[in-house]
Amino acid sequence: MSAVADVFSYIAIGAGAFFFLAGTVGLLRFPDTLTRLHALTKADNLGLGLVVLGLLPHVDGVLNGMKLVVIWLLVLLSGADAGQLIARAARRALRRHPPA
Amino acid sequence: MSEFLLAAAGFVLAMVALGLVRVLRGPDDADRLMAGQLLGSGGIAALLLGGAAIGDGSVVDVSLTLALLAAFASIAFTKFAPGADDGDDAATDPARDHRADAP
Amino acid sequence: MIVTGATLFGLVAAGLIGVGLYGLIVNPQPLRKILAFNVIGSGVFLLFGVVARRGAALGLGGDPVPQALLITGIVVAFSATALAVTVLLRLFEETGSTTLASDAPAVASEPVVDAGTGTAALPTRGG
Amino acid sequence: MIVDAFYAAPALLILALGVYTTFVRDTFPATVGFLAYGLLLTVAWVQLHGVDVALTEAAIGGGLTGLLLVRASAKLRATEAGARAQRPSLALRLAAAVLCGCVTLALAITVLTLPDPAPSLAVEALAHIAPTGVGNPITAVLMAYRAMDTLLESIVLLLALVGVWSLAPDRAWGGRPGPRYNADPDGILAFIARVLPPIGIIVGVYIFWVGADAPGGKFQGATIVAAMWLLTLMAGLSDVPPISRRWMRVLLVAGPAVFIAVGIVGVITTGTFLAYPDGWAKPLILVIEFALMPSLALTLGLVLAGAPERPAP
Repeated sequence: MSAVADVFSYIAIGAGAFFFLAGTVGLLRFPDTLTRLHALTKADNLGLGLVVLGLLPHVDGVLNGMKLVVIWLLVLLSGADAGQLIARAARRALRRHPPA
Repeated sequence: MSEFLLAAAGFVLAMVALGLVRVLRGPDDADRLMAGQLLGSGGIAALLLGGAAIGDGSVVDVSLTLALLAAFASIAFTKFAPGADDGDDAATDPARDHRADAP
Repeated sequence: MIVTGATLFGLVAAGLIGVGLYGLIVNPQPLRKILAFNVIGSGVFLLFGVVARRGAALGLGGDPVPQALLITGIVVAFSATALAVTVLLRLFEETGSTTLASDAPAVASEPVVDAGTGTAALPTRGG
Repeated sequence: MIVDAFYAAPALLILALGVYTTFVRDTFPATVGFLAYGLLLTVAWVQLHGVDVALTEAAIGGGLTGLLLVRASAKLRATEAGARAQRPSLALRLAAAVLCGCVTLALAITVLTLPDPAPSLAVEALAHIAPTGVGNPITAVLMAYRAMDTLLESIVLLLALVGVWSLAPDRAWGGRPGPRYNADPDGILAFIARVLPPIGIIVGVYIFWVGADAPGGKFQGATIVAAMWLLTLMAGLSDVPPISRRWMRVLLVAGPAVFIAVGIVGVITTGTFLAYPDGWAKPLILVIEFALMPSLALTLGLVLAGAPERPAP
């Protein structure tokens, strides 16, 4: 049982770490603000989500598990919001000085 | 297991730290904000992983606080970012609104 | 490992205090001086945290007395920062500028955050 | 090796961000750098086993100070170019660099020569914790051994608020602090300002409540609650009441007043200010904390709301 849980954790956390890697690479390598935002939101949502998923089998108590899920939901919520607002700011910046 | 968790925490932290190069390079302030946002969620992930590795449950509370305040901060920063003041959410002038919800 | 970790943070704290002090003296913008003051502050807090960490005993991760003082310190530093920023914003509203310099050539003012308080008492109009 | 990197990476990043924040040309990137800096400090505090401090840093260092600085930088943006022109002379910068280098060197030497074994009050703190009835030694320090510090801290916060208010222009005295923010009621900002505060208030009260036995406490909890209030202000969903409101002033001083009253009870019963009579420590600490929490939340929120700008009707 615990071996299964461990394997599950390895896979999920590994995948989460991969999404952080992907998000960083995207943030550094993608050509413009909006595509970089796309990469960022994947790291935010899936990276942290998979890490939380991988940690869930190891928490003791329902309350701690709920806290983990709430943390993920909060980051989802603020990520979606901040993404919107950042995209708007980027669009305004684009209007002010359009690319040549 | 805990070795793996610590390694994962270090890896995630290193990744988002690399993303901080965007703070340095910009070019727009939006890019800087994005690097901050990534550092926020990556920092939370690293804290959760590190906390699970050392078996300290109270680190989850730190992550919870961080998640809330990071949401608060990212909203404040996008609201007051340069160029954000020509939109729908600008502050009105101080004198205008003292009629609002007066008793 | 524990001790090396703590020592590393101690060295970083020493560096932060130096960097912040430099910014406080050299940067002419008051808001940046306030920021630099906060960098110094966190450096001092980190030093304190290193002392607390080294005092770990009886299963506690650190000496609780300096840690409690740190919490007090962070809150007090925040209230000082808030007051300084408000003074600065009022100075800007009154005079339309935020300069700390009088007519004399620009000289860095006293390296304390209260530099803002001092100037607000005698706003040099258009100074 | 990777484990070592986990310890070293935040430390070096903090230093790098401190340098960036201090030297970058524009103020807005500096505030973003400072926000990231606060976040990494939170990680550093966890690594230094100061989870209570990490909570405080996460709440105050990142969130509230960030709002304060970024808002000010937005208002002062027009003055930046002019102020930059007043850069001090090369000689002065060199002198400052030498001075700061010496300070850093002296501190580094001190760090490397700290006494070993380190002096510690941990043993003392744990030895006397049972009569206080709390399980978290840091709370015991804050509320019992050094309760005077905490009392003065809450008064300092109140004094900062008095200072902020006293900056009001004469016409606005007694009026509402700060500008009234307008936002699209169907917009994204208003949405999150409706969704987040209920969760945030629960989390704030939770952090306050666990402070007795685990990391947490009234300052951290109050900061979260204050942040949620400020969020609704920024979204234009609510407004700050005029500072002349009596109920507000009563609420502001209620916490410190109860604290002082308990201190005087100590004088009467045991002869020492802020000493708790035998067996009454836990209930009295609870009374103080319950009175202090709303006062602190309101004070923190109002300090951030700023000086009154709009005359009372």
